[in-house]
Amino acid sequence: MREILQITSFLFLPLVSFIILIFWGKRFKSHSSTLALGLIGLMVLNSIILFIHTLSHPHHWPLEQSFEWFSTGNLSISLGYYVDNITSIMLMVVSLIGFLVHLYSTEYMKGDPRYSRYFAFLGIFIFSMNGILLADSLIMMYIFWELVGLSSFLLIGFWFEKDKPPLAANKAFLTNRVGDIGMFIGIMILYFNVGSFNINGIINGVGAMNPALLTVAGLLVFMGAVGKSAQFPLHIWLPDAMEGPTPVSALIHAATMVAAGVYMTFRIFPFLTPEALSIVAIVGAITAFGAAIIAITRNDIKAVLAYSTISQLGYMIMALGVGAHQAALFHLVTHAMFKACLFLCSGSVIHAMHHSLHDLNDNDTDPQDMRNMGGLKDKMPITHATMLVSTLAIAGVPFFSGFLSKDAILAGTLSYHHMHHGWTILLPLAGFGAAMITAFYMFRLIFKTFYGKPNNHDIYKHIHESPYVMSIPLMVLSFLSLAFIFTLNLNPLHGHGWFTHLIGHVKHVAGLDMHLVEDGIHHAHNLAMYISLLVATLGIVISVLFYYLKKVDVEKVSNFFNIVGLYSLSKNKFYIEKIYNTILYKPFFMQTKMASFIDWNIYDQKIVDAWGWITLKISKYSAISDYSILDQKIIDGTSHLVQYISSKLRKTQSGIIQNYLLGVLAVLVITIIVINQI
Amino acid sequence: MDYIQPYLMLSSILFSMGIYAVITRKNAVAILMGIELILNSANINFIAFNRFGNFNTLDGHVFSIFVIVLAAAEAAVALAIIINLFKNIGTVDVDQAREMKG
Amino acid sequence: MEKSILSLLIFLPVLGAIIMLPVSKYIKIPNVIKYIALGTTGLQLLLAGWLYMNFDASLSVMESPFTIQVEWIKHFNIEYFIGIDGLSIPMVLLTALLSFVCILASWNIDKKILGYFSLFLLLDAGMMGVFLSLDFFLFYIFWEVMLLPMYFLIGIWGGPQRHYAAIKFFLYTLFGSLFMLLAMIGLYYFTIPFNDGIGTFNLIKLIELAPQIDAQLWGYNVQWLLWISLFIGFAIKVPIFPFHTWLPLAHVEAPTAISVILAGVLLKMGTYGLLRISYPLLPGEVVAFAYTLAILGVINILWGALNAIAQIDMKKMVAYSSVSHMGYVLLGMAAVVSPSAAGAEAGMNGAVMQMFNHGTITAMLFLLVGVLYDQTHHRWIVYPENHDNQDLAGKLGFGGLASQMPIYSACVALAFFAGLGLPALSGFISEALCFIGGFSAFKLLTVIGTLGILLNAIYFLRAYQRVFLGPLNKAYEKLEDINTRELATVVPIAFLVLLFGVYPKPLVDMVSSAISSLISIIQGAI
Amino acid sequence: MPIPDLGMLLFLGIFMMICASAFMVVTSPNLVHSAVSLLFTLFGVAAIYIYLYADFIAATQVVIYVGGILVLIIFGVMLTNKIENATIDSKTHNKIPGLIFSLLLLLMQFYIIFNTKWYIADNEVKDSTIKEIGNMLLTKYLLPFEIVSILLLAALIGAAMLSRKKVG
Repeated sequence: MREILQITSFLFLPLVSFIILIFWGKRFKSHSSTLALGLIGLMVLNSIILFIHTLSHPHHWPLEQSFEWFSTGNLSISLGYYVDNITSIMLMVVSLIGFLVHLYSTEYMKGDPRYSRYFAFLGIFIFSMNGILLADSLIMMYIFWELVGLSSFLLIGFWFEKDKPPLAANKAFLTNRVGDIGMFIGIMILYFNVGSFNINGIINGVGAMNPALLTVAGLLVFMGAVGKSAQFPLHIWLPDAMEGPTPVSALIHAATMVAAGVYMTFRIFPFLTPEALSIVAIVGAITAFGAAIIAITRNDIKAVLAYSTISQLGYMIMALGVGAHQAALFHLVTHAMFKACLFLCSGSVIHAMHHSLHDLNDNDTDPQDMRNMGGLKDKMPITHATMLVSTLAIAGVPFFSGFLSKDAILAGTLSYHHMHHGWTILLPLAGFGAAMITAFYMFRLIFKTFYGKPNNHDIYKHIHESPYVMSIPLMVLSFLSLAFIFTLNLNPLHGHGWFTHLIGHVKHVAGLDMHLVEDGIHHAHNLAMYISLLVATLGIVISVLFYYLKKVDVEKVSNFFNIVGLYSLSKNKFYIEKIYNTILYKPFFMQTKMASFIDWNIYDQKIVDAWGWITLKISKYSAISDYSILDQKIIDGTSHLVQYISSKLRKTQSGIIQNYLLGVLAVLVITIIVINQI
Repeated sequence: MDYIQPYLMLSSILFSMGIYAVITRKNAVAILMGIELILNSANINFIAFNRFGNFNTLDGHVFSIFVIVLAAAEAAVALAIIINLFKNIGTVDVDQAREMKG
Repeated sequence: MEKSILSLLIFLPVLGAIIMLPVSKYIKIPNVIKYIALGTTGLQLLLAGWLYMNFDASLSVMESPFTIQVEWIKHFNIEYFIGIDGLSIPMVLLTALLSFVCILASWNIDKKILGYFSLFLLLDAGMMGVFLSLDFFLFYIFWEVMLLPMYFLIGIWGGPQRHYAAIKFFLYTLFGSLFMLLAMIGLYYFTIPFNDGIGTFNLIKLIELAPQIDAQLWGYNVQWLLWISLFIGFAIKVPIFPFHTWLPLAHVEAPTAISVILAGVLLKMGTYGLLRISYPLLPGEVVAFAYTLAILGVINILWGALNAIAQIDMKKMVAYSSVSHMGYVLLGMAAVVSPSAAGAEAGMNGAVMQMFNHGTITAMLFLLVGVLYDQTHHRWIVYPENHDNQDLAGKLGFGGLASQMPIYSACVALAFFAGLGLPALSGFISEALCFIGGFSAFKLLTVIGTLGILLNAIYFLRAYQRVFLGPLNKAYEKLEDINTRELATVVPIAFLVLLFGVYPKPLVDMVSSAISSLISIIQGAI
Repeated sequence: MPIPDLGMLLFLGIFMMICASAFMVVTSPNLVHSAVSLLFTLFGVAAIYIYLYADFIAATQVVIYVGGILVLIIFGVMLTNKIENATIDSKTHNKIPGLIFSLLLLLMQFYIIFNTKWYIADNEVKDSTIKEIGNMLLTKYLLPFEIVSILLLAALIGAAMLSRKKVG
């Protein structure tokens, strides 16, 4: 019971926060953040207790409990939790980042008219995110999956008075739904072949399943992750999602929600067949590399981070695809820390810019555009320092967390190539290429924002460092981006830190030999490390040359690349949105208009009403024939005839008895003649 | 004359003429004459059938007498009516006596 | 009390309507008619609640203490036979609830009040009767009884095209009734040989008799003819594509409360009829027809949704969403032939639950659209190109209302998200169950049908974004937020939507045993 | 057809006379001519009675018809026509249909007469019928006889009543 309470409190605490704030938030006013902070703080404590419990009682795991939600007899749907080491870690990460973002937001969102509602939405987000983490069945995961989509919708569209956020929110929700459909179909296929929604039940039961069908089912469930983790081709929503408040971007669209896809793929990893995994790897590779290229040419500070997030998520997915599931989860956690940090830092910068612009009464300048920044490092030392740390982490510099996890992923891709040869060379190539580009564009961001001369002196004058409420989360997160947090042995050659140890081994049930994969990864480790060091250095050096020392003219280089069309491809995000717009959205909406036209103007008005029209015509003619012919001619005709005859007959009633007599005679004669047939 | 047909022929001719008179004549007295003809034709039949029918009695003769008496009575009353009619409407033309006209 | 409660449920509104007539003449209290109507429906709701409390889902109709079976027209063996089981109780509760809510929602009717409320109560009685009748003849009578008030309610109190809409609704439905009448008479005559030479309309008895029919008519199997003609009769009411076009028009033109009743209760009568009559009586035909039914269901889902996306009138959009949502019911119902027991149960339970849940959700949607319409007198999401005022043509009808009417917008958001099947709101579970059931029987079709999940989200979210989000349209700065009365109409429904979304067990328990026996009838015919 | 003897020739003569005079009765526009023709007809019929061995009837025919009824009719003609009218004529109508139907009637009767096999009894010829008629009138037909007598009386009184001048 204590255990159930402890686990479910991960759901109830944020839910209580949501309910109280959504209904009575107005009364709390600025204290609503205090309430939310308190509840989330409790949750952080709870997660730490759970984590310590994990470390100290390794034999109690996993904690499992299932409750029947409803049952129709043969079909029973249960909700329950499944908590193992990984859940425990993820809970801690979500709670911690959630708490820090709450803290950060108290300052960042100060003065917003819907201050309490913001925290309410954060509450429901954390509630649903924890739901995904705790879910023991795919159906429960799907439920919270959708709820996460809802909270994402609410938070992206938080500033709904503006034009763009509502559109971005819709885009996010709908793009996610595309993936969700696949996930739902996948769940149904699994249920009817295995007979269970429970993830462990499925893992134990898929052995008997047709491998081809299992591949399809796995990929369909993975579609959910493609949507949620913004993988190609459903990545388009994430950059737009940056319209939401920056802390939200940090929490949802960098650290946690988008990682849910990775987490889910990790959960279903045991029953993804090798064929499915290869497709997963390809999707990840395309996303990682493509998004990195797009990130190069962004000028909006958050857009750079958004594409960087997509790219890093691609890494994680690729890692799962090549079988390096530990690396994937490891990167998920490290990425959550440093990317949250990066976003919060960018938020800090934007916040400062915003205030500065506010002081200047300037409403036109974009506070997020890096071209308006520059040289901020002196004005904002804490932000600068923390951002530098996390940038080093994402760039894969030794002694920072990113180095460890990225290295593991790259080793995975190398080993995958070793095992499969052929086209799979593209995976490590994409991985290392993306690593280099990441190092390059992240330092470009740092240099453009914090170094060099201020591009706009008016703004620069009004820039101030953010208050401590905002900078403390930055410091905490950048601290957590250091490598020794994850492994005390700073030699990356011995990659097994406590974290990897905790994740442990996964028993794969769909045909992948995990021992082989892990051995391969272990062997590829050294090579991967050297190459990644090389590419990271290369990327940083190029960046330094371009943006810090300014030895190379950026214009010339971009023109050079444009000869082969590369620059404009990057600038225009590979034209993906334009393509979607031309081949999907426009035809689709045209089609709906067509459908409506056909349904109403043609089908209903012409065909259905034609029955009415025909009936009217028929009835018109029948009315005509009825009145003019039947009534006037036949019915009235009879009476006219009778009248005519009687008018003639009347004359026989002359009163002259002799006429009557004549009649009598005539009748008599005729009768006799007729009777006797004379 | 031991055949019945000539008598019957005569009777039918008289009857038809009487009918013709009754139908066509306008004058009430002429109509009365037609009726007399009809009655006579009937009488001829009575007598003829009594003569040639299988009778040993003279019932037909007796009936003839009754008919003749009735004819007399009828003629008396009819003429009285005709005269009364003449007094009332100034004519015996039966066309003028059309109070029954519809 | 137990014996009379069902009759009370049916005839209480009639009583209310009768009382109204003298009262309106002699008692001069303002709104007295409305209070009588409210009291009547309120009492009805209480009775329905009491019924629910005392309802035992494990008992069949014949065992239930509420069932009444009295001889009515002896010569044709017609009975006054009413009863309640798991199939009808959700519909009865829904009817009682929506009637009450709709009286509240009709509070600002000011044209011919007496007529409106008395007709409304008659309609209420008709609906209750349909859901409680177990005699086909009685069923048919109530079915028709409900038609006429509806015709007047649309035709007198409706929008600008009300006459056209009312006539269309009436003729279309009457056309369907005709087929139902044929089937009813057919059932009566063709079962005579199996019932000791006596015809019967008793639906419970017919469950045993009807499958024995083995006659031919014009070269067709009689059972098949009966099924088709019943199907057409009910399909028009559902409405199943291609009989759906009366629906958008009637919904748009009807006054708010009537739209609520139309979408919330009347559409369910079609599927209820299928489940109550066609399914148990003609199980063999159900098996043969299931695939077609599933195809029609998927067409309904997709076609309704595609049309809804294109709509620029909010009410029309909601109307088409009803077409789409009823498609889920059909898909779930078709799943009864599923080879998997769990699949069949999922489908059928999903269908019945979707009937209830769609009733509540769509009622909420129409009520909320009505609230906005009351204030602004238009419902355009985007003004049409041929709008009277050419300055407005093609522009957004509203925009940014969320900042002006926060509570209202939140209610609409709840309704919209319930409509698009968000988990934790009731629509999700029933839709998911329908799909799960459908998938167990018709794989490819259901996969196509799941596109509906996306399409439904598209139109609801697009509409929400266009109407409520974005910068506030200056023309609507004076709008007032939803008032207490309007809120009182929405909140109970919202509560149910949320309750059954989070905790669907009461609803499932209520219906599942009746569904199980129905499934076993159909499965027996495979 | 037997060889015509004298009686037969006479019969034919009477037959022709009756037909001709009767034709005059029904067609003559002058009422007086009609009345006179009627006289010949009635006489002819009386002669026919003789042929049928009905002496008493023949006598009665002459007495009552010729003596009584015909005189009455001539009185009627005289009384109902203004003396100053030069011609006492009688108009006719329905001449053609009357003629057609009368002829049809005649033909029909002839048809019946010639298509019927008549039974001819060989009755004994009585010397005088008067005695027997008298017996029958006062025995077998006593009641009809009395009724006819009363009828005749009533007719006489009625005729007198009708034709008298109205008082007041």
